[in-house]
Amino acid sequence: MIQLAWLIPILPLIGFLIIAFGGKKLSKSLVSIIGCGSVLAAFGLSLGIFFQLHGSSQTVKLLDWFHVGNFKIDFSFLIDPLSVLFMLIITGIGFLIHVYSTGYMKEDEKYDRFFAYLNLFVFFMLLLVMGSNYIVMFVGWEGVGLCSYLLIGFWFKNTDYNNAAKKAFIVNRIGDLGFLLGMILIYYTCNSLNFDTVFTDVQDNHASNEWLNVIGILLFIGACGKSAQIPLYTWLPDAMAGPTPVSALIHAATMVTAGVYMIARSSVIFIHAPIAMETVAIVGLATALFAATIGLFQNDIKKVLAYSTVSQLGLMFLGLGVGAFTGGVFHVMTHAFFKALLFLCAGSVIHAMSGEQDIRKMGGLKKALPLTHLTFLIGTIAISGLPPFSGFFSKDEILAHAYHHEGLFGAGEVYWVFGIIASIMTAFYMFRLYYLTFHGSFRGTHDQKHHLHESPKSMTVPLVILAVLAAVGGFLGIPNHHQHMLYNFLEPAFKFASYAGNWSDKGPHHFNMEELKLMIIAVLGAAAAIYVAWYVYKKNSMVPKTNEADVPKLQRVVYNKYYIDEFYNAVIRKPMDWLSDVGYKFVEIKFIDGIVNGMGTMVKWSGSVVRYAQSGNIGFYMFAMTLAVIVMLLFQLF
Amino acid sequence: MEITKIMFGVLSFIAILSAVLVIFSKNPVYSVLYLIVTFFAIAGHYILLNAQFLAIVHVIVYAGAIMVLFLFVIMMLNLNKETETHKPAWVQIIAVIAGGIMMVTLVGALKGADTIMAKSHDTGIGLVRNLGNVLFNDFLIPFELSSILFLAAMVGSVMLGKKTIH
Amino acid sequence: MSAIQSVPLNWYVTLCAVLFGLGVLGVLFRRNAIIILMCVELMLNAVNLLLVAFSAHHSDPNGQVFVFFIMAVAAAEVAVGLAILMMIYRNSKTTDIDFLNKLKH
Amino acid sequence: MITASLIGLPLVFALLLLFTKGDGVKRIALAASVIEFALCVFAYFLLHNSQATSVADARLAMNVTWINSLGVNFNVAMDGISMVLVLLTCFLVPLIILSGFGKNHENPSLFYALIMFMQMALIGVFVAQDGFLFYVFWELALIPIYFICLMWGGENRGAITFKFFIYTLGGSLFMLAALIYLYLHTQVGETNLHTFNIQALIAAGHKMNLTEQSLVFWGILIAFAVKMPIFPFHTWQPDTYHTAPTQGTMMLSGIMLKMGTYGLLVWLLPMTPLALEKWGPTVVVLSIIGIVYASLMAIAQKDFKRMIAYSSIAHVGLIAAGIMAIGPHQDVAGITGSVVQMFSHGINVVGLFLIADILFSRMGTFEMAKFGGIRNIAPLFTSLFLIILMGSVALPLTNGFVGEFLLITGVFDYSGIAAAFAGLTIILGAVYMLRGFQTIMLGELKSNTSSFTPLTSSETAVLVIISAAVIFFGVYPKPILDLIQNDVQQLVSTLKVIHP
Amino acid sequence: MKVILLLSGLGLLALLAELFRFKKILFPLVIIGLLGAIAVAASYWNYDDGNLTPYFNGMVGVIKDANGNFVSNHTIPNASELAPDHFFYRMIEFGPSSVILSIIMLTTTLLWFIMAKGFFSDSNNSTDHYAMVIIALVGAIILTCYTNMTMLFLGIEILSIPLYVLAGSRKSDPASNESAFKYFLMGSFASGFLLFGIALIYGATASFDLATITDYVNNSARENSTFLYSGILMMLVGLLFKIGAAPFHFWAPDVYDGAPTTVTAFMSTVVKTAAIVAIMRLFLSTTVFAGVETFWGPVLAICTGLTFIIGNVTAAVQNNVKRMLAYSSISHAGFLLLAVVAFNMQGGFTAKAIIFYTAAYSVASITVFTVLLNIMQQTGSDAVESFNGLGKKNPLLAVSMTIALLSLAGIPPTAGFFGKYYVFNAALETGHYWLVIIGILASLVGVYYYFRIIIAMYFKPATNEIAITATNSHQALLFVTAVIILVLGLMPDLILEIGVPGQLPE
Repeated sequence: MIQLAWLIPILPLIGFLIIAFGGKKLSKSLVSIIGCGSVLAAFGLSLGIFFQLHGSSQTVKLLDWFHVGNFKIDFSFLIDPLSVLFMLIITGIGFLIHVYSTGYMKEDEKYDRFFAYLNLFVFFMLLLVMGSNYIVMFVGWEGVGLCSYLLIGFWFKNTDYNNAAKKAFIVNRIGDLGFLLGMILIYYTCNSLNFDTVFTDVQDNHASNEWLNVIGILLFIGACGKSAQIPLYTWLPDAMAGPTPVSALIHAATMVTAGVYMIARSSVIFIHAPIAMETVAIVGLATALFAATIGLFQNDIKKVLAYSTVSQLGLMFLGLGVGAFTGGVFHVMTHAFFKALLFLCAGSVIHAMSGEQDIRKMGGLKKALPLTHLTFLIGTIAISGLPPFSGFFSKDEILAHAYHHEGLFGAGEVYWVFGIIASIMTAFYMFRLYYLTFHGSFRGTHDQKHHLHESPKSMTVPLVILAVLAAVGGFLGIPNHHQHMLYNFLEPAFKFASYAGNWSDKGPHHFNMEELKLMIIAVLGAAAAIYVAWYVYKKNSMVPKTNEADVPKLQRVVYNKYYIDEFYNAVIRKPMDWLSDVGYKFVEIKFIDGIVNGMGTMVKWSGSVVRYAQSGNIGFYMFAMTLAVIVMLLFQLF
Repeated sequence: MEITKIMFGVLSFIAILSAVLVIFSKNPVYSVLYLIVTFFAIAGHYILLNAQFLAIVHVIVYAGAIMVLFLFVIMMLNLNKETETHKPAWVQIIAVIAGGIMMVTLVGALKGADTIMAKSHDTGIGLVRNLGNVLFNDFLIPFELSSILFLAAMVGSVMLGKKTIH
Repeated sequence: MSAIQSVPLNWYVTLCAVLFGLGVLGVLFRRNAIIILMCVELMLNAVNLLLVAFSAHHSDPNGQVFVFFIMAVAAAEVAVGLAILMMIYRNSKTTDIDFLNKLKH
Repeated sequence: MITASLIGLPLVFALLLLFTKGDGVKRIALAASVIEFALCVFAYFLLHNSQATSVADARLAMNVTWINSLGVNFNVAMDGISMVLVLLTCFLVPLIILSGFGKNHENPSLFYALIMFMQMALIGVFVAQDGFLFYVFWELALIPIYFICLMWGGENRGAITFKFFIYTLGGSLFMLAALIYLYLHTQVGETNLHTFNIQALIAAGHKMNLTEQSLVFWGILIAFAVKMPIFPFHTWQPDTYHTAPTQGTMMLSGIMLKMGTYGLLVWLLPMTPLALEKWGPTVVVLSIIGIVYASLMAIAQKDFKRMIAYSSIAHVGLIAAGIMAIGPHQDVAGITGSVVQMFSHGINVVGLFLIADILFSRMGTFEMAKFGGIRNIAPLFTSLFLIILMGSVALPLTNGFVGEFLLITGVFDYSGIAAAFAGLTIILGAVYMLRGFQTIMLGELKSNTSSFTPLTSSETAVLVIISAAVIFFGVYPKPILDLIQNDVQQLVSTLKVIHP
Repeated sequence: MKVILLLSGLGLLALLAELFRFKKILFPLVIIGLLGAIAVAASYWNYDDGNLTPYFNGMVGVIKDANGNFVSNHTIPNASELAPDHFFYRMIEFGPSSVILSIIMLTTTLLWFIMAKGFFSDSNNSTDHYAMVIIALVGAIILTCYTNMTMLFLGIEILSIPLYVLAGSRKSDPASNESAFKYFLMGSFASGFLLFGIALIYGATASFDLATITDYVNNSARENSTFLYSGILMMLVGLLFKIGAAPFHFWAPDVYDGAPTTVTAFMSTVVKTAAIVAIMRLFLSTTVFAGVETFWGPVLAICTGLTFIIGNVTAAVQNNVKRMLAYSSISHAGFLLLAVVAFNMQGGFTAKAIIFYTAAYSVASITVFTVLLNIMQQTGSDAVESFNGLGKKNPLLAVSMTIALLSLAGIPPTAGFFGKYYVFNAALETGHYWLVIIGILASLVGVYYYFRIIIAMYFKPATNEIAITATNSHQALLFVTAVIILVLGLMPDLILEIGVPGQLPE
């Protein structure tokens, strides 16, 4: 079974090829069957492998790719617990979202395209997590970027969407460059890019190599791009331009967690790179806080979710940065459940609202969309970190480790405090979203009200499944050695990382009174936040103002995302455009080309001067000859 | 002071003076005449140098033929003092300066030869017999070829000189 | 008794250089093509004298023979030159070199 | 023998075409180039076998005296590196000819004869083992393209092609001087005679002192630098690419540019070790400045064809940097990457220029702002465009990735900072390419684009073949890598490390 | 000598044609005569061991001895030892370079006659013109083989005097008059310098014989260097004038411009070749003044550089093709001089360079002038614009013109490329890097103005409706010259291997 692992990415690829080449000739139902079927088959295979794996780690080779010097890069797959976990998430949630899409995209004329892209995405995402070397990982890494580009700009007639797509691709590329350089540095350090070789080599020979920090930071730059961390996070909120299933699959559940996967995969390198680790933690924490504050005042249902995604991703990186690799991965999983769920619910809402995304125009949808409401509520609770829903467990694990963290600055408690603040804010804005959307009175137009309807089965069934997962998924990681199934499962993948000092993988934290206190504080905080949200938005039925001028100044700043986009525009994009424009007009045309043309002009100019010596006067000619003779004679004299 | 040196001095003085007058005479006819004087002075030098035959040929060819030709053309074109144009003064000054420098540099360049004196001298080389011997033996080919030159010059001047009949 | 044994060669060389220089000066100084031509003849005569002086100095008849050739060529040149002048005079009624400047630049 | 006939065949065809009249010219030209390609593939397999068995195949080499008095031989042979470029040439020429099927050139027999003639010269450059022969082919390649640009080019072609001609000729004259200089330092046995054989030239170069080597180095470099072009010798290029007829531009950018990179690799790199050590860093720096600079220039362009031209400068800058930057590991990555990228860039850039041509033939302009929304009516075109574009921005699984990755790896070995700047190409490349793609293809259909006629079958065929090649060599670059492996290894082992 | 006699006879024959009224068949007679002269010149070659070797070995040879000093390997033969027919009292010697260069000049003249057929038939002095050209050719041949200053002087004058006449042969045309006059006046002025130089050298060496002078230069030049050095400089002035090198080039553009186009063609081919040969026999490699190269080398180098710059830079701004060609001929003189400057004791490339360059340049010039002649006759203008659209009007003319211009510009695979190649080769061999760089830049400028015509022919639309036609003989001529250019460009050994065995010409 494991030897068939190569089929897992190939299946969606085949699905993609069939749909892409079949194009319009295939009927929508056939497209759905192929699209969903190939992913389902992949999920089935992954599941089969999951049961056969028993903690082992195997490499499956598909084909030789390139061998150059010390590079021995094959298309081969590393099947170990970590990759299998991600494969399950990708194919599982991927399948659900495919199914959901059959309903959501039903009316779209480019239905086939959509499924082709989705399948292609699944293929690349699987490559990313299955690759047995950095290059294959990078292939997937860039490939998902491409799919993200295609899907964000799926409705290509809209220029804003296209801009968002382009921005996503380019910002990702910035990160990719970091990743690429990191990879190359790994190559020159270890003479290989195969995970096995690299990790063994790092463990055995480079444990105290300073360069590992550089590698770590470069890789993390890559992760920042893909996983939307400060300073490269700005693309993710814009990416919500894509169809909602895309947001759910790519920009919540899978692609954006690739950075987490990459760092978890490279845990061996990171545990020997304290500076890199600390950077990861700090950046993660900062992102978590920062994005959470922005989320507080957003009015677009998808934007709120997007910022919450950024914030949750930050939390994951905090976990990784303090050595809680399992915790980070755990949160990836639970986050995949509840965030996919939330997005799909949002999609259902938008669907019902005929495309409306502004929560100020919603309200009271509880009645019209009961199932959606229920599942959304589950997801909201899960993300807010209330026990026993899944988010609580994973978040708790991360925060607990952060609390105990003894980093370069020895300030684990501070991390914890900020982490708690972030999750409290999360709870607040999620419930704000919930109340504004589903409670109160309907604020939309008549037409919208008339059309309000619960989504079809193809959309609600995935919601229910995800809701169940979001509710119970946390029990995989009950904080105790023996019950922490996830830890036990993943342990082989982090085995190198477990043996090395301060920065090693922390495993599950032990459940004791101190931890309990922390938990209680967290839960209480979340509950308080929820209460405030209830009080403001449910009890007082407050609705955010539509007129921006009425909003307090500070809030306006936050609402406008601290003007970071504008800041980037002013600091990077505008200067770059200016530079290229001025460079073209002045340096290129005037200066460089000017010199080149100037040479020609100079020749002509001197020609037009010299030709006047040819005066036509024979007396002058002979005079010139005489002068020349004189000069020659003088030359002889001296 | 030996007589030859005095002769040399006198002849040189005449040659140079008349050469200067050739240049600075306003009337072309005078120039021709002064040039003839120069030629005679040079012929005197030839005699001093024991090149008697050459001196005679020189007088015949230059004074007798070439200068007559010049004179003939000047007369025919009726060139005289009135028709003669002159360069602007500044050009003339520059010409004098350039010519002067030319002269000075030439003299300067050649002054290194003063220590050389003839070791022995064969006074007979300038005799017709000797010259004829050399001319018709060693220089036979150039001699013959100069006929081609003359032919060309002749044909050429006739061709250019005659009026075109339309 | 020849002058070459009492007069230093250098004197002759200097004399010839002066004459040659005067010829050049004349060429530069005058506008009348005929006079210029005459000055060229002056230059050639300076050369002739130099050759004869060297010939005497070296006791070598070749130099004198060479003078014959120079004379021959000079005569031929003058003939052609005067023919050209006549032709020009016929067309433009001038022997002034400063008017012959239509071909330039 | 085979190599010589690879050179001779296009010449024969060119003459044949010259005397052909009528509409069949295109077809004959296509058939001819396909025959040439078949021969080339045959040669490829011969070389493959000989590499596998390590027995040199005599059929691939030919060495006869040409100019005895100068020690010039008609010495041609193929190793892996030249095979790659010959393959590229023979692969692209049929496509270039096919891409012009929709067009009616004035005097087509001359046009295609010149293309075939140019192919002859280009192959000659890639297989010459004799310095003089190399130079002659080098110049020969210039003449047909000059006339192609002059006679079939766009506006202001007189002045622009002229500048191109003078500029490149100027560069190559310096190369000639340098080659002669090397030649004069060669020795045949114990005699006074000299030879232009490449090995002898290399040996002569190694014997020189630093000053002499520097002279030779710069002399040769300037020719290549202009041809490629390397910053700041590039200003002829955008204009020329822009004004040349698109098939000419394809020849220029797809193949002719590779003359420079090939020369840099095979002729300059091993020639002057001391000078390389001293001046190599300068060249690397120039190349890298060129990458960033040209990318910025590309961003500033409003004109699609000009934008591609600048992008080409950027890509070539990376190739040049990869060739020159021999880092402490003496890794083969950089040089392997350069060869792969020469191949890939050739394919991609031809595709891009064809796209530009397709756009121009429909709309009569290259200005991007005039387009928009073409994806609405030409989905296939869009997909093919996107694939080629992705190849150009070096997305993994396209041919561009393998080359650029290896190149950046190579440069990294030399200097991490340099690699970081070189790597900016993948970001900036995405910026201008996506910008262009979006402006032209995406958005709402405009009134003037609504009449965009679908691709003709020949255009589709070329684009599909190019797209297929883009993906094939991205997924499976092994044929090329295997081909050059030994040669690159051998080349690198003779080189000295340079330090920034 | 036989060649000279034959040509002299031919010249006389031409003059007699007027008297005996066989003008009609004069053209074929002249052609036959030239072919005969070529055959006679070629007969001076002797087969030896299957290789062509010269009938005479090198006239004077100078080699470097072990200490690097120049020594003569030549013992002056007694007059009695020499068959008079061979050395002609040591006045001329028909050595290998003489043979090859006279063949080049004879062939060029042959081609020129075909080109200039119309020039003769238009004129009522046609026999005179024939005679003048042939006599000038006699002078040129003399310059290839002189071994005595007398012959040099006579050769130059025999070459020049008919040319003065020919330049003025369009008697009623003021431009032609002016051209003849300028040429004549400056020519005789320059002759004065040349003669002064010869006299000074005679003063130093007591001889006009080149072998003796060589001996003196190599063995006792230090004793009385003043006369020698001044003499060399003065001779250089006279010779540089003849070849049209800066700063003695002023006559060239005006004379070339004013003279009838056919005469210009003759001047820029045969006369230029003759002038460089004259220089070469004195200054090149192992000949007369080689021993004091350190003295005149820099002077000549500076003149060469100036020639490059002035010739090209001025040519670049000309709009009249004829005048442009005049300036370009100055620049070609620069290349020829560069070969002389790149003087080399091993004799490697210099002579080869000059021989090949002159051949290539002559053939290309004939082509260019033929086309120009047709254009001028039919459009009445020699402006670059009158070439507009020639590519469409008359492809044969355009193509052969293009090939010739490419050759003049020195682009492979044309003969001109090899010419330049050899020159650069020679110059680099002796380390004249700066001159090479100037030469390269000069070639680039050269490309600029040559390509202006190409651009005009192919790119510019025709400005007038005048159809350009060419006679059959011109078409044949153009075809032949184009083929020669290409063949020499592909197989330069045709001249270099077969023509000149071993080391040249020494």
